[in-house]
Amino acid sequence: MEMRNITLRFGGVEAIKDISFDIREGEIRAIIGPNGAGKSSMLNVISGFYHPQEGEVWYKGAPRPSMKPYEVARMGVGRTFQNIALFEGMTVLDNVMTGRLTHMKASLWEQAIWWGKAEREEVQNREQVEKIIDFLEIQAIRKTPVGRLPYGLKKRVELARALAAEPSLLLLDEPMAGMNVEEKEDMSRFILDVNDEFGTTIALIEHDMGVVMDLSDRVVVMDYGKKIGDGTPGEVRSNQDVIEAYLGVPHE
Amino acid sequence: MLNKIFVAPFAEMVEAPDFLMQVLWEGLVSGVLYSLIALGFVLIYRSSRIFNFAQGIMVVFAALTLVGLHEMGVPAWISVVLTLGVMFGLAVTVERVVLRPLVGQPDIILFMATIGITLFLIGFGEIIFGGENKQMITEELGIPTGDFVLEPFGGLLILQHIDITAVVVAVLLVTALLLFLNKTRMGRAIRALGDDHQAALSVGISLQTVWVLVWFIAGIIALVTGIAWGSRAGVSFALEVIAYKALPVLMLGGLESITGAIIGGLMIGMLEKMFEIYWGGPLLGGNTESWFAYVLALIVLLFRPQGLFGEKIIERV
Amino acid sequence: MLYRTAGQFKTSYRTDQALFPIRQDAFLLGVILICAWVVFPLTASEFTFQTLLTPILIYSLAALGLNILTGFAGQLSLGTGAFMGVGAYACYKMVTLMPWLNPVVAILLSGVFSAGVGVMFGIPSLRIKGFYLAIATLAAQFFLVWLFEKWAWLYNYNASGAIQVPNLDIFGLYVSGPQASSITQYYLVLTIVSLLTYLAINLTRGNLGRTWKATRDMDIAAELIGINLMRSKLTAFAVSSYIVGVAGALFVFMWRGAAEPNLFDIPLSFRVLFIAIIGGLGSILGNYLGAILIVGLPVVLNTVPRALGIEVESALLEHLNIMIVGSLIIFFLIIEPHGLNALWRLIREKLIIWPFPH
Amino acid sequence: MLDAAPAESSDLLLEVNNIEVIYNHVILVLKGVSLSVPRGGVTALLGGNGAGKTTTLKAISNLLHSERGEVTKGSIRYRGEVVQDLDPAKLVKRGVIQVMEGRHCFEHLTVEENLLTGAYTRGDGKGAIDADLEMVYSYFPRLKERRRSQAGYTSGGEQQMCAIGRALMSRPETILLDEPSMGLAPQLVEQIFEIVKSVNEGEGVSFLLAEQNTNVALRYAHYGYILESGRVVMDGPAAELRENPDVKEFYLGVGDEGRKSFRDVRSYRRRKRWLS
Amino acid sequence: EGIYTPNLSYRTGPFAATGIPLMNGQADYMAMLNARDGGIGGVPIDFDECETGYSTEKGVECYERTKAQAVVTQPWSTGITLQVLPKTNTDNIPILAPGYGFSPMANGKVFQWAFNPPASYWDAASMIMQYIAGGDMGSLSGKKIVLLHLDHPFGKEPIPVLEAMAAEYGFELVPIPVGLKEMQNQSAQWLQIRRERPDNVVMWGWGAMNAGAITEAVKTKYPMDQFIGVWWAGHDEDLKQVGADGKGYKSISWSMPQPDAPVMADIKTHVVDAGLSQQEDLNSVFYQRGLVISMILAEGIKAAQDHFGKGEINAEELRWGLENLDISAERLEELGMTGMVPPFKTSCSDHTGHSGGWMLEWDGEKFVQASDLLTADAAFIAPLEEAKSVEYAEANAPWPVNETCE
Ligand SMILES: Nc1ncnc2c1ncn2[C@@H]1O[C@H](COP(=O)(O)OP(=O)(O)OP(=O)(O)O)[C@@H](O)[C@H]1O
Ligand SMILES: Nc1ncnc2c1ncn2[C@@H]1O[C@H](COP(=O)(O)OP(=O)(O)OP(=O)(O)O)[C@@H](O)[C@H]1O
Ligand SMILES: [Mg+2]
Ligand SMILES: [Mg+2]
Repeated sequence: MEMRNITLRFGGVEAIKDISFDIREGEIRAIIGPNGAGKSSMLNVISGFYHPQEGEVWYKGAPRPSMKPYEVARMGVGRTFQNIALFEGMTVLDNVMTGRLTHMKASLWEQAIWWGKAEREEVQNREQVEKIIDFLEIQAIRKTPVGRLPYGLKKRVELARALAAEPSLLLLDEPMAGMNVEEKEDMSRFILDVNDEFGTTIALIEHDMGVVMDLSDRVVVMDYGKKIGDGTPGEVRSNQDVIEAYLGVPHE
Repeated sequence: MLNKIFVAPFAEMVEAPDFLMQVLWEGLVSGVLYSLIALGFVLIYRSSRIFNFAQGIMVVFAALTLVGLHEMGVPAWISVVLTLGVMFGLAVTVERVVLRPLVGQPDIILFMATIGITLFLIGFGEIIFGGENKQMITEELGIPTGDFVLEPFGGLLILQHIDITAVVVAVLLVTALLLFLNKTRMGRAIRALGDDHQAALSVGISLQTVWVLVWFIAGIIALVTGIAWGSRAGVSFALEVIAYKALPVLMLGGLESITGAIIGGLMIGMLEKMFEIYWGGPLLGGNTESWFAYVLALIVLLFRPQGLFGEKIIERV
Repeated sequence: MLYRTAGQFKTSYRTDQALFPIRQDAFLLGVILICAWVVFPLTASEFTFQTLLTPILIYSLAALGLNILTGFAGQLSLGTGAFMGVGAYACYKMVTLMPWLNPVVAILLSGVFSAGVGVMFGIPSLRIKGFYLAIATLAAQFFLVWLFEKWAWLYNYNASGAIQVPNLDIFGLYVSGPQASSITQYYLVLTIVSLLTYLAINLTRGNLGRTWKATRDMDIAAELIGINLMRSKLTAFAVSSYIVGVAGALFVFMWRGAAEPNLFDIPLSFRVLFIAIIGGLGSILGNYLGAILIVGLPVVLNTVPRALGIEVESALLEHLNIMIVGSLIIFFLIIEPHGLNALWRLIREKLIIWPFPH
Repeated sequence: MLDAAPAESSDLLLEVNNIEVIYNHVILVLKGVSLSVPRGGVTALLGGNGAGKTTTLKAISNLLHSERGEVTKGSIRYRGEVVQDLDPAKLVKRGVIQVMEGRHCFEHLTVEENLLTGAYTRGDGKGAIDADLEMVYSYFPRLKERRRSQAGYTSGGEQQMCAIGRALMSRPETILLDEPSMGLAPQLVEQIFEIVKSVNEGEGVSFLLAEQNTNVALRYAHYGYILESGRVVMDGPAAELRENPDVKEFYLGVGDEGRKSFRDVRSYRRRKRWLS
Repeated sequence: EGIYTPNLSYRTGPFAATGIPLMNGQADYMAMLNARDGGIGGVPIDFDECETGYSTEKGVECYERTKAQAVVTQPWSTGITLQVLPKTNTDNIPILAPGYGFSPMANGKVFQWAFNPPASYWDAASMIMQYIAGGDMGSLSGKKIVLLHLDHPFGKEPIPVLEAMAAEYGFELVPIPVGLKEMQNQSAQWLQIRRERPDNVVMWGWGAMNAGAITEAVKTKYPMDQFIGVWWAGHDEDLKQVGADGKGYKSISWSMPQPDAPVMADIKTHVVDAGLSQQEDLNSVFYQRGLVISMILAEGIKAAQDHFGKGEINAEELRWGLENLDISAERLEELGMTGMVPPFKTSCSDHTGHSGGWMLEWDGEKFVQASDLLTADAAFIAPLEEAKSVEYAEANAPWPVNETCE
């Protein structure tokens, strides 16, 4: 995945100004920057929700034509959202099952009569989903409507839904916002495991520097639409621009 | 056929400009009346995201109360004041009984509740006022009747005094409402409430006060509308269906927009009349007014999903 | 104790996904089915068939159709009445043009036409959302009713502009028209309604159902995780309108016997919407509960004073009726905005933990 | 287990006494929470996800009603007066205002209008309100830049500032702050807590803040409560809590041998000592 | 107990304004008979209302509710009539739809159970056209007649016969429909009328449509004396809206208020003074028409009682009674109702009676008689009735036809 000279405007606001960077297969790539820097917008560009006015998105070595978001998702780009976007009216299990829908092929009629293909498919996919549920340790809440879950669990369910699609590129928008250290530790472990076990490439936005520095292979730093830093965590941490714009005076 | 669609109507417009002017004027007047109902809708929608289906019946209810009180021997202007009192009572009741327990529910539930209110008011009103058609007390209220007959281009153009009055009143009402919403503390609170009632509660905006106020204003608008419509065709429960004319106006103009309600009303009023006269009647068997406004609104929405003046729907993830 | 779910373990995903995984539910369903298939028909009077049993079933089916669109896929529709009309007129044209056609086949086919029309009016839903979408369905509502009035071919150039259901038979047994008996019609309706309900349950719990619910709950997110919104919304419109169309055909052929265009106007749409909402959006069972309430209530209200020997003027009674129905709608919305179905679920949850309060 | 804070009762602004909250008639969320906020203090409410922090704050500010939740037991007093049946607006008039979790700005209003609605309950004239507006802008210069844009289009951080600014506009005595740091850049988090501190010290406003970010919260707070699944499991002065080994391990992520890297977290199941 | 004659009334809904005086008239006449004579032939009448609000659905419910005991069904709306019409064949209950319903119902051979005396809508159309023609149908040639009608089965009822007449006599017919939602705002229709410049406007209106049309006519200054309505468009209250401005408006009617008729005195003493009436204006056209409607039913019951020699007749016997109505001038005199309805007779094959009617004119305050008795052109209408009724029977085959009628 490679972003080339992306520029994105909303009316008068230039949310992203001429940014290029790449994401290598199998790495964990972090995007950081102050609030309103355009990080989420960048993810939205990658997943096809926003169409940049200028620039191109290259995917797997070729420029990606302009597509509908669902087509992008079907190409193997999964994501979670900054403000949780679960389907509130459904149970956890159903939510995660929606993640598998690109893998289900039974026709309307087959689903209506349920026998045969539809049922077989349902059971097979259920097994896949149960694996992910096990992996993320959310077995106990399988049948709970997501509307009733606390924030942290919702984030986990969102991750489960994204993983269910078996994406090759996973975009995570602030997966650990609103969590305490313990939960962040759990979440970090999941992210690392996903990366290790499935070899999934991950792009991650996060404000917790501890997490970013520890997990990511490389970091892009954005500030008001511009790229001000790119490199390994160590390089970025010592970059003066980055410190001024974002990190502030380090504590600890 | 093509001639009938593309040539003949325009030829007729040119040949009989006085008739065209009359058509436009009638459309304009109907449009103003549609707008008045739509205004009531907009106000309530803005403050609570409630799509108040009961606005139509409130018009009937207000007008019947006015006429009913007058029939009981109360002088016209005092009846107006008393009717306003009744509308205030209605606002308080609705707030207490319906809105307060339903706060925070999904839009469609509240919409359904307003249909419940509509049914209740129909039954209640018919018990009290009976189903007969009543005459609006136009003269008693000092509203001018009669007409101006003009002769532009040697033709004939009839302008009713009551229609002119309705137009003037509507303009005043809209101006007042716009000022109220945009320039006052209360107006800002109303708009805030529409966006996020939880947050509004948390900054200390009292839902009760705002809702009673808003429903009361909607009641005032209903009374004005009732007088205007009633002067044209009498007051009866059949008037309730005019709510259906206000819906497309709202959608076309944008649910939150006062300006939209006015422009939408005028557009729909004039265009539907022209369509019916020049195309619908001759070519389609007439009565196209029953759907034209909806189809027009639908077409506009296809290009602007939030209506002409509605607030842009913020879609972010 | 009666409703204890503990101890009912599932050992495979297949059994866990069975239609009624909980034993008590299956039992309850059995009782209801026996009532519907055996007890009611044996005991009901002509009046009960005509004013309660048959209409409740037909309205439930219409509400089920609407519920798929509004409750499951989240697309508000105020045009149900007109789509029922499309089904009814399509059925009428089919049986008059092809008198040899089996009436049941005709009824099931008539849904195809309303599905087509539904999809057409559903296309704007790709751009227009929420209450604004109501305009598209209202446009359908008013335009179609107007069309039923103006397009004389639809009612075979009848002088009155209304359609009259002919006497139709299956193997010599009249199933529609004045010659048909209420009980035959009831069984026919019950069969079709049961069948469509079964199919609808399967659709809503399967993959398509999840797609619809995702679209309803958050369409942007749905699209970003790979749901083709266009397909999702349009299939919802198609399936929903199909069911609604069949309900419309049943409405006229199995119950009313005749119909004027006006019958399909907005009050009918609202009625069905009431049923769906009072019953509970996004539920299947709710449609039946809602229909029982909305159809049964006025009948009961009309009968009660008479039965008690109280003389109430019929006009006053009617006014009171309207008032009571209006108040009850509000009342039910307040006690449980998510409908009777949710109320039932709450009772179930309480039963499970009974005798503990929580 | 420790009981409620040992502060003198005359100093107590807010007292929550053993409250129980049920959602939807069946879901019991708070199982007897007691806490108190002294005048002029910054009190932190800590705890993991779903512990019930938000619910506690909403119970105090009476916002539960519209979520079908209710307080079924216990009492809430503000300045000695029972407030749990008051409507939220009245509470704001008494000086308690909540900044809700997830910002909740008025999307279609401009930033400035958002701030002005904060002053809704005030009756002290336009001059005073304008002065406070300037004060808020001086705390949050970024808001001044974006004063004319619709709040719905501003970024998360800007919205958080807007929400806090809006609360300040009502000249409150107590602010209930729910997860102010969520989703904010580290620099901003510091900045917001600095503002909390200066408002607290400068204007004497008391704070009750619910936070996940224990580290920062304990640095700025005077007193802390730790909530776990609907119960207060620990409380004490912030400085003490910071030194508590359990808190260190579970909430600060600092083990015996200093801060662990997130990479090295092993997947063993830990148990909190007080739950076992 | 007594003879149960339910009325499917509509005192609510959009048509209530026209319904209420009619329902009052019907109820008061029966109350008067009960009070004065102890019913009919000594048997009290159980006159009951079942409210439909003009909705077909409610109407069918009322029909089902009442049919077990009722001797007659009085459906009132065209929609309900159409719906119950086929059912009456199997339920064997006569429908009595005086002056409304479905014009081909006149053919008693086909519609054995349906009655619409004393005149049908097609009669009305024929009488109106005769009145316009002034006796010479040839004079209609080249004229332009607008039919302003409700867009509803009721409103479309006269179209077939008017079209046939237009073809026969060479006038131009321009139907202009009024939608149910436009009843109160007919500016488009009246603009069209202004453009068409018709010689006459004929109105088939009901409920709120009438008041709407008349006010609009006044507004657009359409000459009132060229404006004629069907009998349901001749309601005093509608015209009072415009008062003197409505002077000259006409309405064909098969009934005529007679304030001084002896029956009115009986109504006053036995019903009004006894506090049993809800009616205020006893001289309104619709109220008195309601009285006549109940009289027709009462006469049918009486005929049946006399023929079968018993008091408690059943539905089937009432059918005979309604087929053998003989409302002669003498009988009207006996009833104290001279001049309230033209004399007429029904038979097995003629379920209408085709009584004819008078043109009423609004004089600014009330309706007054404006013509001698007009009668429909039976020769013109009969073939049409025959054709349409046969068509109906065919479409609804198997449809029982009464072959015993001559
Ligand atoms: N749909 C939109 N319309 C208009 N402006 C937008 C839209 N989406 C984002 N913006 C603007 O683009 C800028 C960048 O927003 P974005 O959400 O990408 O920030 P971010 O880096 O994710 O910040 P945060 O860390 O607070 O989430 C903001 O100023 C925002 O107001
Ligand atoms: N409206 C509701 N209906 C039902 N349950 C709810 C509702 N709101 C919250 N809950 C439940 O109450 C519990 C406490 O939630 P609360 O939001 O108070 O937690 P929190 O401590 O603020 O967590 P977080 O840090 O994630 O914000 C959770 O288990 C949640 O599932
Ligand atoms: Mg972001
Ligand atoms: Mg919280």
